[in-house]
Amino acid sequence: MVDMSVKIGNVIFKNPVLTASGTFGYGDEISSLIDINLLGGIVTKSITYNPRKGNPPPRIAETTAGMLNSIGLANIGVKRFLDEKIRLYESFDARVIVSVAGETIKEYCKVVECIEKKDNIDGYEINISCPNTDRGGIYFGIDKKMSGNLVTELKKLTARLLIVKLTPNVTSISEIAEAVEDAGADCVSLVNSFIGMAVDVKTRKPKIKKIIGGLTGPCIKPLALAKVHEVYSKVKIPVIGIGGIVTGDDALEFLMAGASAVEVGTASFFNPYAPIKIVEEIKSYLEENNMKKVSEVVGIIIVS
Amino acid sequence: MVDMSVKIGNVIFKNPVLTASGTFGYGDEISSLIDINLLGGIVTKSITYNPRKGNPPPRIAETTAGMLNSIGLANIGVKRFLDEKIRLYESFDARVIVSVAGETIKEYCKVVECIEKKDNIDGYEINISCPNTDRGGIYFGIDKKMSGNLVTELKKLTARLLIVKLTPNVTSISEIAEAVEDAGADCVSLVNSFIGMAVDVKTRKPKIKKIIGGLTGPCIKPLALAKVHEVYSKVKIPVIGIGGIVTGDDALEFLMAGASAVEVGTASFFNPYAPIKIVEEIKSYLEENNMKKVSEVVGIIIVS
Amino acid sequence: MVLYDKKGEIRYLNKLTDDIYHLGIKCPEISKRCHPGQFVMIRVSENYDPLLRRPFSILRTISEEGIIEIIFKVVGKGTKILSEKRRGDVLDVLGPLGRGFNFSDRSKNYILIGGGIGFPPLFFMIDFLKNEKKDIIFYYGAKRKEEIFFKMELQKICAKLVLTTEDGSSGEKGLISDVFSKDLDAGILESDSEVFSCGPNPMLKVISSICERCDLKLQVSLENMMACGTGLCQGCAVKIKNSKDDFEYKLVCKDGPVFDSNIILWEG
Amino acid sequence: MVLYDKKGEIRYLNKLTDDIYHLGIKCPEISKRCHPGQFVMIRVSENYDPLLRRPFSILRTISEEGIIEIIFKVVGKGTKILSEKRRGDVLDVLGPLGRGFNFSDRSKNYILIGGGIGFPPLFFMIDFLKNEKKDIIFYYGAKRKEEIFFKMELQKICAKLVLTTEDGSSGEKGLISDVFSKDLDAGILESDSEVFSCGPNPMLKVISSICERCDLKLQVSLENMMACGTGLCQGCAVKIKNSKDDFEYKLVCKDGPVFDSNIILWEG
Ligand SMILES: Cc1cc2nc3c(=O)[nH]c(=O)nc-3n(C[C@H](O)[C@H](O)[C@H](O)COP(=O)(O)OP(=O)(O)OC[C@H]3O[C@@H](n4cnc5c(N)ncnc54)[C@H](O)[C@@H]3O)c2cc1C
Ligand SMILES: Cc1cc2nc3c(=O)[nH]c(=O)nc-3n(C[C@H](O)[C@H](O)[C@H](O)COP(=O)(O)OP(=O)(O)OC[C@H]3O[C@@H](n4cnc5c(N)ncnc54)[C@H](O)[C@@H]3O)c2cc1C
Ligand SMILES: Cc1cc2nc3c(=O)[nH]c(=O)nc-3n(C[C@H](O)[C@H](O)[C@H](O)COP(=O)(O)O)c2cc1C
Ligand SMILES: Cc1cc2nc3c(=O)[nH]c(=O)nc-3n(C[C@H](O)[C@H](O)[C@H](O)COP(=O)(O)O)c2cc1C
Ligand code: FES
Ligand code: FES
Repeated sequence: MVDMSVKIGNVIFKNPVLTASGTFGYGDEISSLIDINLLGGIVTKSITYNPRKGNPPPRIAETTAGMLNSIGLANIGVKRFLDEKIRLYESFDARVIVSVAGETIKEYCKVVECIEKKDNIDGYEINISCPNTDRGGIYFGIDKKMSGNLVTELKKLTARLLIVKLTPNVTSISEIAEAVEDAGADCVSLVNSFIGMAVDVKTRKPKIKKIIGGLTGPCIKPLALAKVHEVYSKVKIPVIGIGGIVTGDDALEFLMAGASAVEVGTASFFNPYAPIKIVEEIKSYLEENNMKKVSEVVGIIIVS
Repeated sequence: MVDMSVKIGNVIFKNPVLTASGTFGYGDEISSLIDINLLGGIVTKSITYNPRKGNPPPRIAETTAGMLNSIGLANIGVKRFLDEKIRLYESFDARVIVSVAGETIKEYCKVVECIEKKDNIDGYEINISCPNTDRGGIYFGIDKKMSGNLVTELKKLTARLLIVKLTPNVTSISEIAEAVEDAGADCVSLVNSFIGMAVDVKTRKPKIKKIIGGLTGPCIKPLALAKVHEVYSKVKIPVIGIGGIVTGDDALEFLMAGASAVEVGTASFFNPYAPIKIVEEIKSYLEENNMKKVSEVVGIIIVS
Repeated sequence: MVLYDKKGEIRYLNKLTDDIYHLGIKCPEISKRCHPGQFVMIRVSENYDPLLRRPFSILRTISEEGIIEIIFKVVGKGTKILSEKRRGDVLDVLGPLGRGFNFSDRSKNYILIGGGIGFPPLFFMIDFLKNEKKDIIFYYGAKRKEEIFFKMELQKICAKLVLTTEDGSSGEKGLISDVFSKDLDAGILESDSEVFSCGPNPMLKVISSICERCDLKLQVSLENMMACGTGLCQGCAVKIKNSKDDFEYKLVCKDGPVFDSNIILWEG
Repeated sequence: MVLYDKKGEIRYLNKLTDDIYHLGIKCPEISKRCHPGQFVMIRVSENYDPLLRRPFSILRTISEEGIIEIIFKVVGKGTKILSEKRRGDVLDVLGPLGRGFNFSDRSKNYILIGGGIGFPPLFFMIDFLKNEKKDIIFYYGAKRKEEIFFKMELQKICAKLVLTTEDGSSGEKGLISDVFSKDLDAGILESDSEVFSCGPNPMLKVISSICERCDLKLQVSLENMMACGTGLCQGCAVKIKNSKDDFEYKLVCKDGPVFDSNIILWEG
């Protein structure tokens, strides 16, 4: 039997596969289709203090082997989240990580403070990297000092697992990773979406109402992998790999490049079974290669 | 008749389609297959002062809708370039832009000085953005001061068209664009390749010997387009759009987002006719839309 | 909501015109549970280009044989690939998705207005209601004669079938919305009718303002760009009037694709 | 060098084993101008996944009919897509590419060594030389009996055909390189022979050291990852010994794929 579990901070995930924030709703949308308890965990849609309507449509566009989105952090706000969603998680066997977003340090803190009062939550993923809001998040993610300060403040409020989600739209992602590590983050997850754009040449309009959006899906996998490898070689805390993962082999690439776990995003849109299938495929790989623990593949790429 | 010509700096290109550096050799590789004179111009492989062998194989890997390369600026050096290649260009009707690379300001200057002595060259594209050398190029491209200084020095040596090719692997590409504009660049071209990586899970080796390589091809088009649009809105000099262009519609997206011309790279590998077909397709679009000049589409996206 | 993601085998794929196809897929679980107005998301390729599934309205189900049918038009690369499939090929089919038409107000007369390739959900509706002995008036607009499908079936089931084509090759020449509007003004239509419409969004907007003017209840089926079809991505948002001066976004895939038209904030 | 990028129609696509196919494409321009050892780059999909063309050695040309043939093995997504094509489908074919075998030293005896799916260029070579009355000794190694193709033709043309299979289902059980080495040591082979070999790179490396040991001239056909096949991308570099202690890179697609093995700096 292969031991698929991974420990990140103080949380044990039964396997290294999570769903990525904003791509799996609050966890109840397709529960009739897939058994969430087969996953290591879910990361919720990013929660802000006040509800957010999100951006005007069109919000999404397909691109070659990927898609652009400009959802704009549409969410029900922390109050409704606690009232309506959190009880779902009582019956969950998978770990639940709440993604937290905000425009100011204070807003992030308020969201975390509210959620701290409730059980059934295993940790936070701090989204300092959403490219789709006019203010907020992304500005932390490109500034190492602000990112560090935010983490310092949040650490005062919670003993739960604190993951910081990084943006790839920077010259040096490992600089930001080091800053949040120094400030006490337990883990970094990467990448959030890349800034992209598409134009409909017939109408001459950008395909996304807000002109730019976040690029995700298989097209970004090589970029995400390079960032994960870079960060892995610079920080000591665990890294969660995200970006274009659809198959077990994709996930293994990230694990081999140094990720302790992975999150699956866009793949769930076109293949709802993808996250579960990835768990199975990683397991098969380990079995075929006579490995006992999934942690054995972390960072094992052979460099000569 | 549609006027397809574009003027950039002091050079008139008969149409806005060029081949991208490093993807079309020195212009003689497939001249039996396509008529180069149907193109606006070619940009040569990047030339350094001394010949460079390039990086050890494997140098390329296919990724989803793209490829990684780590050629490492393999080239014959400026001396052999002048001896062996430059006479080819005598018979060219297309414009010839020489891509110049180096590790120090001095090296870039030496290459330009050598080429200045010869005719048949219409301008330079200064490659400050190659991700595949251990030193040099890329370091200019991420530092606005060094990039500016380099351009200042080069401007002293030549009155020919001076294009600066930017890397997308930075937090703010428009900052670098503004710096080289201020230093006297006539034009910026973007993007060079994105840093990426891929792992062969069977062998556990990176698919590229040097671990990371440059990602190009259709997968990067949305990213490149966003960068072009950003730079176009910040600088006054013309912008050349590069990244994932395969069809006339792709090229039109870039023109509409603000590019005055485009360069076609990876597409030539899987479709040698792509650059010529793009010229035809742009022309058809203009005709169908009753436009007289290609410049009419530059920057016309409708933003509401 | 029960949902299935199944491998469905293509049982038939018939070319109806140059670019319109009729597809039958064996999908017993989905076939059994469809309501008119619902749709499926079909993955046309195992590769990642195109990446996303494509949404198609259900035209009809043959539940004894476990088949669902769609009609689709080739407009881009996804539908092109679909049109090149063969009998026996297997497709990933996710469904049934969305909320279909609401027939709870059975006191009303039903007027159906279909434009072009927006016709399938209405056909399903007629098929669904065929044993109800309801008088259905069907307005059917197409580009040309060849793009009017199932005319015989429609004539058999509907109390009245009004056809228009843009080129005048069948029925009246012109737009179906114009004819509908004229008929309303001429008083030919019962005023306690409920209208159901599918077609391109601009047409729906026109129908919507006609119905508003004449105080008719209208349900429309919207077609937005979709990534997931299941509410995961929040990509298919449509602006909906709120109680106050405010608005909110609803999801076409989950809260729709059928909406009461009077709550939609039409744009564009 | 003359080069063509043509739409080639599939004339036949026969399944030889579970995963090996024999493909005939109508490509008159290319068919007329091929030399053994040359290859073509085939685009298997109009979409961008997979993106790049795939290189395949020419098995044979039927120039009267303007056909080129290849044999390919399904190893990944590109070859999978190719295997699902049908008669009448059209493929982009770029060729003829590369430099093939050099037969200028006709004084020598020819020994051909083919491993697995590396066999096509050697078959072309035999076909090409069949009127020359040359005594050719053919060493042919495969996984199993079913993967030995054209045995009858080979027996007819070659002076000697030595077969090995990994599972012993035909010919000797074992690796073809071992048998070749044994035969050399036993002195069965003429010492003024020239050897030509195709197959997986590790096999070529072994053959190379055997030939070096016995002072035999060897030409090998290399298979590197390729993006363009035409010298544009510089991706297919192979390390070549230089006059001095130095080395240089040559391009498999343009300078090869056939090289004199004694100039190659074998690695890995
Ligand atoms: C709920 C719903 C039900 C539908 N039912 C049917 C149906 O029964 N029959 C049918 O033929 N079509 C139907 N459509 C439309 C169908 O999904 C699109 O035509 C298809 O996705 C286009 O895919 P493509 O890859 O061929 O085109 P693409 O290459 O993706 O795009 C080609 C063109 O079509 C436009 N387009 C793409 N997707 C959509 C979309 N979802 N809505 C509107 N325009 C789009 C693009 O903007 C572009 O201009 C439905 C759409 C929705 C949302
Ligand atoms: C000059 C030349 C001639 C060739 N002739 C033939 C031939 O006659 N018949 C035949 O069946 N094959 C031939 N090949 C190999 C063939 O090109 C590859 O098998 C094919 O490109 C794989 O494509 P794919 O998409 O199916 O595999 P992918 O999905 O791209 O890869 C699957 C696996 O195959 C490996 N692979 C991919 N490309 C190559 C390559 N170029 N060389 C070696 N391994 C590769 C990958 O590393 C991976 O492990 C030749 C290759 C070259 C360079
Ligand atoms: C529609 C959509 C919505 C997203 N919303 C969020 C979000 O609210 N918070 C967040 O941290 N990331 C969000 N993301 C980013 C994903 O979590 C993930 O980082 C990204 O999609 C890359 O992974 P992928 O390529 O597997 O999709 C969103 C992505 C998509 C496609
Ligand atoms: C194999 C390869 C080699 C390249 N070599 C160079 C180079 O020498 N100099 C340079 O400025 N850009 C080089 N590039 C980058 C291209 O010029 C271009 O910027 C990039 O490929 C993006 O365009 P594309 O997506 O159309 O390929 C190279 C790209 C590839 C794929
Ligand atoms: S399509 Fe994803 S939420 Fe509607
Ligand atoms: S494959 Fe491009 S140079 Fe050889």
